[in-house]
Amino acid sequence: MKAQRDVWGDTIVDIGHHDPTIVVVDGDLANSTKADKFAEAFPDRFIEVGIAEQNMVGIAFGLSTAGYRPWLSTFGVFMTHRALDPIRMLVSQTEAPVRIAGAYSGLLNGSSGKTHQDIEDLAIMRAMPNMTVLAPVDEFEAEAATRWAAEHNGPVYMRIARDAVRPVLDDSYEFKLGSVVQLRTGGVISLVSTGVQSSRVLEAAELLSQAGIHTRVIHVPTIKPLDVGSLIAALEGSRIVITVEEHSVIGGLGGLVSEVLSELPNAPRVTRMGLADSWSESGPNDFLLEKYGLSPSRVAEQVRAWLNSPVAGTGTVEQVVA
Amino acid sequence: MKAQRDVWGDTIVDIGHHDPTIVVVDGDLANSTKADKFAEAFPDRFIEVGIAEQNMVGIAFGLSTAGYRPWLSTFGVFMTHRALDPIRMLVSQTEAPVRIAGAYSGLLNGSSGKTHQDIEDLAIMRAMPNMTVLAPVDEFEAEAATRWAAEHNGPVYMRIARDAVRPVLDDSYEFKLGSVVQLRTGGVISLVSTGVQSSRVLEAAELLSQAGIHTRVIHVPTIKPLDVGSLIAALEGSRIVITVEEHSVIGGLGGLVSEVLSELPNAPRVTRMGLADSWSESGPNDFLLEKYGLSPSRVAEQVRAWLNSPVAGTGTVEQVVA
Amino acid sequence: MSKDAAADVSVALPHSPDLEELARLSQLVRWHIVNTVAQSKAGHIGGPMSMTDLLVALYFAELRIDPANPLDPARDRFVLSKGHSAIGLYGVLALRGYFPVDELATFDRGNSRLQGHPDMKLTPGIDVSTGSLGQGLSAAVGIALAARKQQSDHRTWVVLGDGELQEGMVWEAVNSASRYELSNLIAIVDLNGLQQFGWPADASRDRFDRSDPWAHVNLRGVFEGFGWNVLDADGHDFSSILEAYSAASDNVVRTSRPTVILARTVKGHGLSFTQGTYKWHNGVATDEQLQIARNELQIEETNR
Amino acid sequence: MSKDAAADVSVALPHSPDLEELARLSQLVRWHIVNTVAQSKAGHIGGPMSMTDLLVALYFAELRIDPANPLDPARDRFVLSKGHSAIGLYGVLALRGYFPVDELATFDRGNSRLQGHPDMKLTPGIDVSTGSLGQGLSAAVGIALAARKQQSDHRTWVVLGDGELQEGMVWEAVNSASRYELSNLIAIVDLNGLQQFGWPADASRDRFDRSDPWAHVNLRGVFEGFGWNVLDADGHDFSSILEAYSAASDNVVRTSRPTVILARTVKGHGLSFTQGTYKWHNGVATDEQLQIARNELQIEETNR
Ligand SMILES: Cc1ncc(C[n+]2csc(CCOP(=O)(O)OP(=O)(O)O)c2C)c(N)n1
Ligand SMILES: Cc1ncc(C[n+]2csc(CCOP(=O)(O)OP(=O)(O)O)c2C)c(N)n1
Ligand SMILES: [Mg+2]
Ligand SMILES: [Mg+2]
Repeated sequence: MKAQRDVWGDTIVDIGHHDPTIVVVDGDLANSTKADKFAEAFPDRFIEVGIAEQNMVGIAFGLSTAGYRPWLSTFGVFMTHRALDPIRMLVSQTEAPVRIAGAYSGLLNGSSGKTHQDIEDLAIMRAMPNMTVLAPVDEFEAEAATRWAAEHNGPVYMRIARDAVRPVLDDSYEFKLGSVVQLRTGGVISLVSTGVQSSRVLEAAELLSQAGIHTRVIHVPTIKPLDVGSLIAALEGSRIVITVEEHSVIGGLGGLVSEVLSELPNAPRVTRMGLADSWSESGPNDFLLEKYGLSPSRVAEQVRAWLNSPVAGTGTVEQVVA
Repeated sequence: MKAQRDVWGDTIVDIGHHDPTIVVVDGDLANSTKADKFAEAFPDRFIEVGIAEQNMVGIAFGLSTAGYRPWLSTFGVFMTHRALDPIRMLVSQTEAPVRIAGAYSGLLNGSSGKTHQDIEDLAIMRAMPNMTVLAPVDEFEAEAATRWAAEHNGPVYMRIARDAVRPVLDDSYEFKLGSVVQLRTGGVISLVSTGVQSSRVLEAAELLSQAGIHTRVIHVPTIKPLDVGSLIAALEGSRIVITVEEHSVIGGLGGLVSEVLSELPNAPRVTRMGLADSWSESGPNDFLLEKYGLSPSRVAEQVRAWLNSPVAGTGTVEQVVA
Repeated sequence: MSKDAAADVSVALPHSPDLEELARLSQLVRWHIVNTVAQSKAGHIGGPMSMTDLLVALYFAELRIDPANPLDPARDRFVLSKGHSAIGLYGVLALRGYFPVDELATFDRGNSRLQGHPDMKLTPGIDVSTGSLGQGLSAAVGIALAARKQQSDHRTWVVLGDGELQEGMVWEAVNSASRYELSNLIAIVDLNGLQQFGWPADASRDRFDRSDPWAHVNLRGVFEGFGWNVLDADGHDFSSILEAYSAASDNVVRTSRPTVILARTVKGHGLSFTQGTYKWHNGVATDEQLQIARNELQIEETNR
Repeated sequence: MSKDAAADVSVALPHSPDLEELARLSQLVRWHIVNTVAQSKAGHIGGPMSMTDLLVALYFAELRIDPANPLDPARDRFVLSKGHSAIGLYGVLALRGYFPVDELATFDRGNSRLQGHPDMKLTPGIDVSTGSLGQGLSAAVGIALAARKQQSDHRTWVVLGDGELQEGMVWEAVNSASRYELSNLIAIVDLNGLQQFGWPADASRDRFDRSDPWAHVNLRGVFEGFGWNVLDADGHDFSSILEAYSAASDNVVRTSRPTVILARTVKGHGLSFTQGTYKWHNGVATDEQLQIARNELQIEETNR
């Protein structure tokens, strides 16, 4: 198991050997984001801006006008919030090839707590025109997505998790922009997830399966632009769609899936799981995943609770999906 | 017809006479936002911060810790983007009673163009925990919502349009947080809108009605916290829901309605109209409303086109709603 | 000045500063500003007019550019960080030959290449999109840094507003320019002493009809503290401006620090009814005012 | 020092500066920093330790506060703008009596009042939530402005990191404090010469094992340029610190400018293995290192 940030750090170094346009613009966090690997390998293409996220974006944009294709390295939350206005005007509006590595995405940031948790990035970044928004599931996809982004000639925001998760793909995986990845086949209930949470959701599905509830698991690595057809195809025959994300239940993956499905005739019902609309706290990863309902067992538990709830309309799983 | 910004300016002056806790923190735009009325009436409670939106939020927060309940005055886009990180940490996370007057909301900003258009504010602000997000339709609701916000003891973001629209309410209107307002009854097709666009949508419904298509018009002044029951009740019996907003079709009102309805069994289908996922341009209001599909006639036209499209499933209005 | 005369002007060569010619160009630019905004019924006046002389001097006597090849990698770059003053830049670009002077009439009209704020994707000659204040210097730092890395000796010039300097992002960039020893970066501050609203006049601190935004501050000291070369100029005196430009150009090779020119200007300079008042930050001139403008700027009736 | 001794300390009164007592308190705080982080297995070390002496002097000899009444409207306010150094502040608050010293063990553990970054909604004694760098001074400007409006004579003290000064929002606030003549605002910069990663060491510009973040800059000149009173202090010499605090307090009534104290410090100060290296910005001490810490800080075994 390898953490996505390490994968990202190693991959940009590897790309750096043959692509002279790659530069890294850091916000004084290279030893956390693992951009320090690039700094070591290519000191002349590593630009330390210090603690000034807006300026990071401005400088990256400026470099991009001269043929460079920069990666921004800092905690994602300080890009998606502190630097949002420069991202809007200098990157999204100009379509500059600036790549934002949103490190320490989601809830798990090494106990830093709510000031550092980025639980709204997907809602914010997918509202930006021209922005490609990626959330890879594991080390293999993190590498593939990094390589894809390195070639892409427009703005990219990519979630990069701090800590490793159980891999669900392998090194034969090919990243295809927009396409969803079916991690598990199953019955009429589909669990749809994104980012590293998809790995935990796959575990949740295994737990559910042991309890006789067979769910599909669909991973959405491209929040934008989503290949809607690919999602719909993967959901073919589903009656219940449960989105699960390490993100607020507002506006992120759940919002995206709701937008897509609510347009269709006879669409399956959608329920959104993730972080309730409130702030979280400091604590170890396991504690946070348990308390905030994102661990495999807690996901499984909530799925079962929902299926058995009156909200679901009936009271038993069988009836809900009937 | 009175523009919302004038209403806001006059109302905070009126409130200022009896509420000593109200202060205004300006970002060098008081003569655009109409905070200059307050500056004139209460120079000691008007704080000019200059062109420094992050600092505006910090200062407003600081004032709030001493019992003041500040309004922030600047173009909304510079709050929701430039100042998003301080809004997150100092306002949303602390629940400080800081009120953000998002002036020049949406597309119509006096020809300033895309750098000043705030077409993602609803997506962004509704993802913020603890944030109340309001988008009044006309002068009457703007006043009522301002008065409501002035009493509220937590963070508020409120859209305020630059230019007047045809009023749809009157001075007997009472703002009720969360509730939707049914502006027009009709058949199985519901047009759902927010902010000043609701006024244009009501006109669109009148045009449609002349063409024999009878639609309800439901105005959503509270994007957050939405009283879901009130929306569902207003939609009772609807088969087709078309959201129309002066905002990106991603993540805003359309996203909210999709999230709510996709959870329900036998929900009506939802189609989202608004600004396509791209940036706009400078131009007079009429030009922009026409070109970007938000004028009454263009809304009516798009609704008809959609109803008659194969996407809608059938080809004729009668079949779609059958 | 006839329309043909204006056309001639557009091919005037740089590096041949003739002070009278520059003054004549500035009058024409100011006319285009006030007239275009009046016709479009929307736009800024005061800021474009305070920087007019600075831009005319830059584009007609200093910048190493070729309007026929606006993307030449070796060109000097220019960033109008105070993007709301776009119409002033458009006037200069048109006269310099980047696009037809007639195109100014499309400003702010819809479907135009001339947006309310400069758009690098649409307008020939615009190197950086701006409009949200405080971002241009940062972009320029990136451009200047790239020039260093690519061993290109073009310079990067930036014009900032004095109100704009209140944006923290400006100071982030000021610090970076200094750390990376970007002597190829030259910032010009349009110190017109007014912004859009600002602070009420208050005796000792006034400039014109409002309090000077930087009344309490020693801007020279601040920039010097950050490690910049600081030059002063009278922003409405072409010899003073050109002297500052030439000193700044020397600094590019002579020093390892970025240079800022603090250019003292008058907001709305050049027209009796617009100058020295914050109220003409933006505004639409009446027909009567346009007539006054014609007279004061010596624009002949034949000119649009 | 026994557990009881630590308890006694928590009721030590302010305004009775005894330099040896302060030094002893600092040792205890440093122990709590390194030990708590080691137990929680997450947290910052270098920044908390460089500011320890500054905070101990402030809380035990300068601030007008009453731990029994943490919301007293007349209290001095304190803002830890460099919120990542929370554990240092928690140590001081605990010893000063805001909450039990034992509660430090809950730091970063989940369901705790002691978050990774200070949370005003949870922790007694915390006036402003921080964690995203660069925001605290702005909040303090609002607090100091409110004090002026309400004719309250409390002071507002803020501690900033030197890396943090790179955030533009800090300079926005610096400018506002000056314009509004907030002499009741006192900023202390923890000039430890290191940040989290920063720039590689580079001979003439080093401080410790990296390049000084402000190597090219005259920070005194910058603050003076912005209209502030500037004081210097040795951030690890209590008489120097107290002298600066007293001069700053005088400035509150004697001048109409805010005051900044540029406090020269050493990152990780107080422990041989943490001081002077960016690598201990954060870190978890081994058992062996904890033993060294005990010895160097003269902490008895009976102390947790
Ligand atoms: C980030 C941001 N905040 C606010 C504005 C609105 N605005 C446009 S111009 C202006 C005043 C600018 O003053 P200054 O920089 O002094 O320019 P000048 O006097 O040259 O017009 C303001 C507040 C903006 N464009 N961008
Ligand atoms: C806006 C923001 N950007 C980045 C960070 C991550 N971060 C935490 S501490 C730190 C370094 C701080 O350096 P400095 O201010 O010098 O503090 P000290 O040396 O006292 O620890 C960084 C980059 C943050 N907390 N906030
Ligand atoms: Mg100005
Ligand atoms: Mg430091």
